[in-house]
Amino acid sequence: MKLMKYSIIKPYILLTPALIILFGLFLGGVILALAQSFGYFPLLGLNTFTLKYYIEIFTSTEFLDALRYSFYISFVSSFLAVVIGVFLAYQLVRLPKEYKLVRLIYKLPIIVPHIIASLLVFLFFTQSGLAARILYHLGVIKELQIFPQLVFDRWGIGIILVYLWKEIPFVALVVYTVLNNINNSFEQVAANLGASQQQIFWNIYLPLSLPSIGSAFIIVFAFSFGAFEIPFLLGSTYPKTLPVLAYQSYVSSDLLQRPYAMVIAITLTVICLGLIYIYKKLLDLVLRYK
Amino acid sequence: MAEIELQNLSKSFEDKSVIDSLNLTVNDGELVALLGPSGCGKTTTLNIIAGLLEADNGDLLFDNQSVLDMPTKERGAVLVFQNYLLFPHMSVGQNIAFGLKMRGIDKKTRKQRVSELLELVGLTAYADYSPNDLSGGQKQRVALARALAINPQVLLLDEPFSNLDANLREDMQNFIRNLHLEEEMTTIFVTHDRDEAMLMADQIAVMNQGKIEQYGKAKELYTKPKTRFVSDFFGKANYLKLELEDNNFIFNGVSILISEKDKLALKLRSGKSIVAMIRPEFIELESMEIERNEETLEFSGSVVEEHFVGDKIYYQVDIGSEILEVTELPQKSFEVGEEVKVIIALENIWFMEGEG
Amino acid sequence: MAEIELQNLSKSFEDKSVIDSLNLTVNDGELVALLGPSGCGKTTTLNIIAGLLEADNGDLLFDNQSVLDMPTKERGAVLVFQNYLLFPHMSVGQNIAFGLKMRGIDKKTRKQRVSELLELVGLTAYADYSPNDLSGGQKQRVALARALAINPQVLLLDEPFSNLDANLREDMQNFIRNLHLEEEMTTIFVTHDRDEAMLMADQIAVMNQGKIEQYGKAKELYTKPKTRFVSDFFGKANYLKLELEDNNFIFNGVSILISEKDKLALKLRSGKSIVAMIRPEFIELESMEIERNEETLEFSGSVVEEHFVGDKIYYQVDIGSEILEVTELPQKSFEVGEEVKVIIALENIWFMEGEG
Amino acid sequence: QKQEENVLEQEWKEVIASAKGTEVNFYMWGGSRTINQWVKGYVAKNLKEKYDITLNMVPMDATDFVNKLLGEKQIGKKEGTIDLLWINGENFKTAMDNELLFGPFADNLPNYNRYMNTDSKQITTDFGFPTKGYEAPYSKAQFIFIYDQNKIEKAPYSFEELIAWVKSHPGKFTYPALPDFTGSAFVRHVIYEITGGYEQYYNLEDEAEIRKKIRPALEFLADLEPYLWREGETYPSTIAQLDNMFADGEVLMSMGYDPSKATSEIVKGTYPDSARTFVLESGTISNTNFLAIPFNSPNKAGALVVANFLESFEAQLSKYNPENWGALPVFSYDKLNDQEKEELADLDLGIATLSQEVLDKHSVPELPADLVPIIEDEWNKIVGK
Amino acid sequence: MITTAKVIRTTLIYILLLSLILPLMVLVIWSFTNDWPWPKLFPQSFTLEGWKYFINPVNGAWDALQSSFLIGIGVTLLALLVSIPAAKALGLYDFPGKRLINILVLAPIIIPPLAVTMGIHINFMKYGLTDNVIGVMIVHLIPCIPYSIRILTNVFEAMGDKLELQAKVLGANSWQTFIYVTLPLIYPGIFSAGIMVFIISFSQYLLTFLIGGGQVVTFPMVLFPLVKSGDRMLAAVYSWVFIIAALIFTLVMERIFKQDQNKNQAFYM
Ligand SMILES: Nc1ncnc2c1ncn2[C@@H]1O[C@H](COP(=O)(O)OP(=O)(O)OP(=O)(O)O)[C@@H](O)[C@H]1O
Ligand SMILES: Nc1ncnc2c1ncn2[C@@H]1O[C@H](COP(=O)(O)OP(=O)(O)OP(=O)(O)O)[C@@H](O)[C@H]1O
Ligand SMILES: NCCCCNCCCN
Ligand SMILES: [Mg+2]
Ligand SMILES: [Mg+2]
Repeated sequence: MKLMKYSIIKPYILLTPALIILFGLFLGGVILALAQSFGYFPLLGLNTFTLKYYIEIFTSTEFLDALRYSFYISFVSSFLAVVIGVFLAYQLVRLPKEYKLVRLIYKLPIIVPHIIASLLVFLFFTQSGLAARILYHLGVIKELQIFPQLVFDRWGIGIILVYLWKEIPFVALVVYTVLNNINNSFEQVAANLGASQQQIFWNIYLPLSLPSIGSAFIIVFAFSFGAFEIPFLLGSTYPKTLPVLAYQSYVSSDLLQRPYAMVIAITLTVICLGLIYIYKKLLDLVLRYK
Repeated sequence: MAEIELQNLSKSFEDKSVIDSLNLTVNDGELVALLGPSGCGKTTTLNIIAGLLEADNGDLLFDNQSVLDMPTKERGAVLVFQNYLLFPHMSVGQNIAFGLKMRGIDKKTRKQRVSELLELVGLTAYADYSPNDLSGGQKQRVALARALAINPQVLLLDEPFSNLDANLREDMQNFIRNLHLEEEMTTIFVTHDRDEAMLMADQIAVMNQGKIEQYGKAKELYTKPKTRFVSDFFGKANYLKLELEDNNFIFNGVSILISEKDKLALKLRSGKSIVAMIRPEFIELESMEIERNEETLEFSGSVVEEHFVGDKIYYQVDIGSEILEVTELPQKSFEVGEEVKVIIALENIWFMEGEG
Repeated sequence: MAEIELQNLSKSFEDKSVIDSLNLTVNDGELVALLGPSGCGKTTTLNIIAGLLEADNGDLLFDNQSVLDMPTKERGAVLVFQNYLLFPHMSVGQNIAFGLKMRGIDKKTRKQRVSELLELVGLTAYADYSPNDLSGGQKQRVALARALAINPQVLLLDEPFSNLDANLREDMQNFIRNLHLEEEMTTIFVTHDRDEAMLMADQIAVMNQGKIEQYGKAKELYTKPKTRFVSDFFGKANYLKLELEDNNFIFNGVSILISEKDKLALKLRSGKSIVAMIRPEFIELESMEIERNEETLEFSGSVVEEHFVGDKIYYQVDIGSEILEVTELPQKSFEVGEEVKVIIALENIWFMEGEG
Repeated sequence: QKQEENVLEQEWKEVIASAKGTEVNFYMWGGSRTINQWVKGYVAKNLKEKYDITLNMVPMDATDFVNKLLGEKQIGKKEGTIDLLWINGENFKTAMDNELLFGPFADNLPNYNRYMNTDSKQITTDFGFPTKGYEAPYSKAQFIFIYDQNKIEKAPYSFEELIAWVKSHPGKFTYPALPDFTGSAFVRHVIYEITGGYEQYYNLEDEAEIRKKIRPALEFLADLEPYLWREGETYPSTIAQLDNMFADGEVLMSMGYDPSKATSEIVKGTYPDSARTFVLESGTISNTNFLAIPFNSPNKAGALVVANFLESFEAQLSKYNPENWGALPVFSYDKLNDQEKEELADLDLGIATLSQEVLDKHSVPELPADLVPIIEDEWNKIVGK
Repeated sequence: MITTAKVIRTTLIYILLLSLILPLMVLVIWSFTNDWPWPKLFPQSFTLEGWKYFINPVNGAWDALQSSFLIGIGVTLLALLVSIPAAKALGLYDFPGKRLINILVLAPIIIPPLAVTMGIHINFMKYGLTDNVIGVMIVHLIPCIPYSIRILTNVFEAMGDKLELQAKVLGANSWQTFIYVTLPLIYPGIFSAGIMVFIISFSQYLLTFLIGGGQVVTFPMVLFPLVKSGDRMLAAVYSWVFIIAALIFTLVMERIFKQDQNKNQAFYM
């Protein structure tokens, strides 16, 4: 009997240290941010719950523009990263076995931090960057000002490029593992049943790797949606991304700005959670038979 | 349907020869088993026929036409893989319709064909199930239906029953036999189970180390194996080493007259050592008192071991020079230690060359 | 060694009853098979005996002592899992020594015991191999040696042969039988293969849905099954529905005299319906002209199907009211359509209650 | 804690004594390799040798450390981690408003009294806000224009001359797009010139009025676009790009907030040797930056000693050296003794750097810092479209 | 037919790979020059100044690298300590609430650490966890733990509980089972998870910045301002040191951890 009791609580005992950290730090952080966003911040002498901050933030154009801008950047970069990453992964799967180095090299950007990635984009894509120089020497452009503004620009191209450089290998890695497992067996079945290469890709590889592609998209999207460093380093003055906006409210010399930062943080959180929910729903829909 | 001919096919992986100048002709409409131990190259052969692997050498003919340069989708040879490989992201119905869809068949036709096939394999109610919710046997049947959907000229089955448990296996074996009787497409299936091969196939190709060792009907392979390998593969046997003396074999003091025909067939020469192969169930045991009067070899022996295994009993009988394996039906029951008469009909002795 | 007694053991997972007041006594030194279909609770039972699972109810005695509160490592019952489960990060020798090491046995003793065991299982040369480099049968033997190393009182084997191919399986079966003959430790092994159970075990416990349906020797279970389930599980059978009239059963116009003893045992009453079970191989076929003079039932029939499967032939014989399954050794060969005499020895008929 | 409160009452010798063997955390902007190296090298070495103080430079932007202090103040953290700050402008104002600073301490520094003109607004106010002794001056910066004397014989001197030059050399002038720091400063100059000086912007609270007031200047810039590089369709996004274009001869003028910039760029090899500096007759914007001590500095004595050292003639001169940093010193020339004057005269500022005398004469103060974002916003609307 | 498709594919892959790798090459060049004016394709002159600056102990780059390693290794050990039991629970057992905990474990991957950290920052300050290494290591756990738990959970799932049961049956107690069986078997997983956690911790800027309060100077803390101010040469030097340090760590770990066991594919997720 004693043994049995232990076996029931055993998993919980094993989980305790992790749960302490997850509850204490992570959930604690989220809850505190939530409380502060509603104006409950005893340390600042704010003790009443109010929707004031939400109302103010949600009606400010700066916030709405930032929301749109963040969405735009994350969506475009994640979408492109996933499309190109899946392409890369698919091609890598089909690459003959001997290309070991290629399979190693493409992963390099994964261990390079985003800060360095933004330096790379800076070196390459400013108007006097290497890309412009190469075009100049190719005679494509005659003056440096003709080179389009790709960094610190309103379209967030520099930011998107950083995310692409970082996330394409990430997506490729995740998808490669999955594709590699699908490899051969299902492909052979399909080919044998009369499917062409293209049909195999669209009917077999893509749907089978869709869950991992989807989760890679979510991870990449959420990461770029919530990341501060890159838009801070390469972004335009206006609009800003949500995390930059949140950060600036947070480090504002007026502590009473913090609830605003928290409202933005909570908005980020809720959107990311909503995304998972939509993803799960879509997955259920697409993969009824999984 | 089609006749299939493998001519001197060879295939190596890296430097390892896996198929070695293999020759085999499968007649139109036949149900053939490719039987052999693990790793002998059965799957490889099937893959080459299906067009999923390229042979290094030799030729592959369908109805006397080489198909080596024909891509898999045009050969009309559909392979059903050992582990079903149903597409997990499609329903049963979608799986079956896959090949048709790839051929651009319109939806209505597809639907109709799918329901025909579902009926054929007895899974009408399962069209919208996920493959994951099916039992092993049901999966197997879906895989079959998927292959059949595109009316293959040749059906290739890679160990179609090895993942099924005993009852299911019997069902599926019957199913495929009946299907073959109805549709009569050329069918090759791979197995390493001799009973299965014998139960199902019109002809059996026994494969060993990349070659066909013997090709023939079950009974022939069982009773008249050309090599020790085939003999062993088809079950227990007693191998008696004989000495040829003129027209007689001498064994255990008894001399056996050999016909001129056998002598010629075996290219027998005096003094050469020959092995007589006798299957245990071709040996009869009788209580000492029973009289027999057929053309037989007879020894007396004593039972040294007895094993009841339901529908038969395995005995080991000491006849002095040898211990013979004998299988009897359970009606005939002897006890360990009992003295018995061992009777071997001459017609049941098979002579092979080689060491005993 | 030990006698094992399971008393009214029950076990549920969530609300699903898996073992249901199970009773079983295994005598000291016996080799017992636990035989049953997939999911009937065999592994669960073994796990309870080994102490890896706790029973919900009932008692478990080793030599008349309850061991319910004894942790696994003290019970002296070692379980060999179905798929060997060799530790992949240890050499063969280290695997075998594992249990000894855990008990703090010194290195020298361990070494010595390991080499004894390696010799026992015929793997002396393999002490330093990685388990990954062994064949299935070798792995199986290492797993056994590892279990034997700690001199278990009770050896529990969960489907020890199901992963092996035919030849290996036979070797291992022999190996375990011989081992048991030598060491005589109480051994329970799980299988869903009736042939294996019959071949190996002293006693067989047939399990169905969490209960022991019948416990006895192979022959008894085969010839005298208590339930239809057991009968079916042990192979094909013909079930003839009989009517009792006074002291006679009427079947197919023939009336069969029944002994008083049978009548009592079956609690027969007039008008009650009874099933006669006859195994196919207990039916003899003879060419019409042959005369028989034993105490037999005799019908005439005609062969409707014939299947040669090597060491036997399956026939289906139409006797008018029924089609009987008959197995004959291959010496006796009949053709489809041939008229035959069907002979059933009365002693080979087993009466069961129930519907035909 | 008690002893720390007393540090302002202590004799300087005692301060030095209690600072001996301690560690001082100096929080400062860390984006410049030269500055970092000067602090971590020259300053740290001297402090160690002279006072046995270990200087620990912590790179952090002013807004961040002010925010950190705010948090610490809020939760009542009596002992923080920062001993000395490099600060000015709005951040200083915030710090004062929230009582984040320790002081007044400037008067306690021997070098402050020894070398500074303690009456000068440049020393006693910070972006128009009185320092009240809570800040000790550290450095000065001043806006300058850069031209190539091989291509422009005579640099413009008045704003009008500059505009005339721009108009007569279409496509050869531009400035970095806002919010670039230097571009933004350039626009403020135009605002001073067009709208009539800076004084009017002090004490101006109403945002709408500010926007109205600066509008003519922005319209002026919009009208200037046809004469700018690429006709004002686009602007270089950073000063670095403008520098590149200047180096390449694409444009003929650049600008900077560091008076010795031209010299150091020549030294680095990016600018041609003929690059020179000029300022406008009506003055260019300069500001002073300061050192301050947080309320919860755990080592106030050490902070005082470090601040004092940084204000020493020796440190200021080293800092003034373009090879080390090139930042303008904060001492008053009049307070130097002869030997010091000589050393100052011996310092080679480089051919492309204006003398401090000239710079001082042409210096105008910054606007209150909170106007900067408004200007950027208006510029984006009117000029940058 | 096959060849053209192949050529196109190979070309595309190489273009893609080139665009992933070329920037890193250019970074090498930039670390040796400051003199590379438009529109030159190659620098006009090279200098070791950046590397000298980096090596000069006064500039604290070594110290920063050291504390990055210290913190990275500390976080890795902490994360593994916490993740191994948790992953075992999630990988081997079924229990009420498992789904919920699974979601909770993964949530920090999706929910921006920025949001979380802003929420707890002031409480950290209150409990003395800011401005020191301990606090920074703890806060690094937030983005790290989901990865290590995830990777190890996969490993435990793949391993199953059978081998542990086998050890029990053979008479091992819980502790012996863990040391002799579990630990050696999850070795490759520990390696993958360890690398992952280390790299994440090693790359952290904002969390270190907020919680470390400038007192905890890790490598990214030094690197970030350089990138921000556009000091290309020095930023390039530091970037390379960073990348090489991360690579060396990975390789060293690989040496230590990977015996002849075959590779674990559960990298990442
Ligand atoms: N792609 C491959 N690369 C290298 N060797 C291979 C490959 N495919 C098969 N082999 C080798 O070729 C031999 C024959 O393989 P094949 O799969 O045809 O055997 P099989 O007869 O189907 O065996 P089984 O009954 O075990 O399925 C084996 O030794 C196998 O290891
Ligand atoms: N841990 C468990 N939780 C829930 N159900 C279980 C668990 N273990 C076993 N079962 C269920 O109990 C039943 C009996 O399982 P058990 O493993 O004992 O069967 P078995 O007779 O060994 O079958 P097989 O021959 O397939 O191994 C099965 O239906 C199984 O699904
Ligand atoms: N980069 C996409 C999000 C995944 C984060 N993983 C950590 C990256 C370590 N470089
Ligand atoms: Mg095969
Ligand atoms: Mg089981």
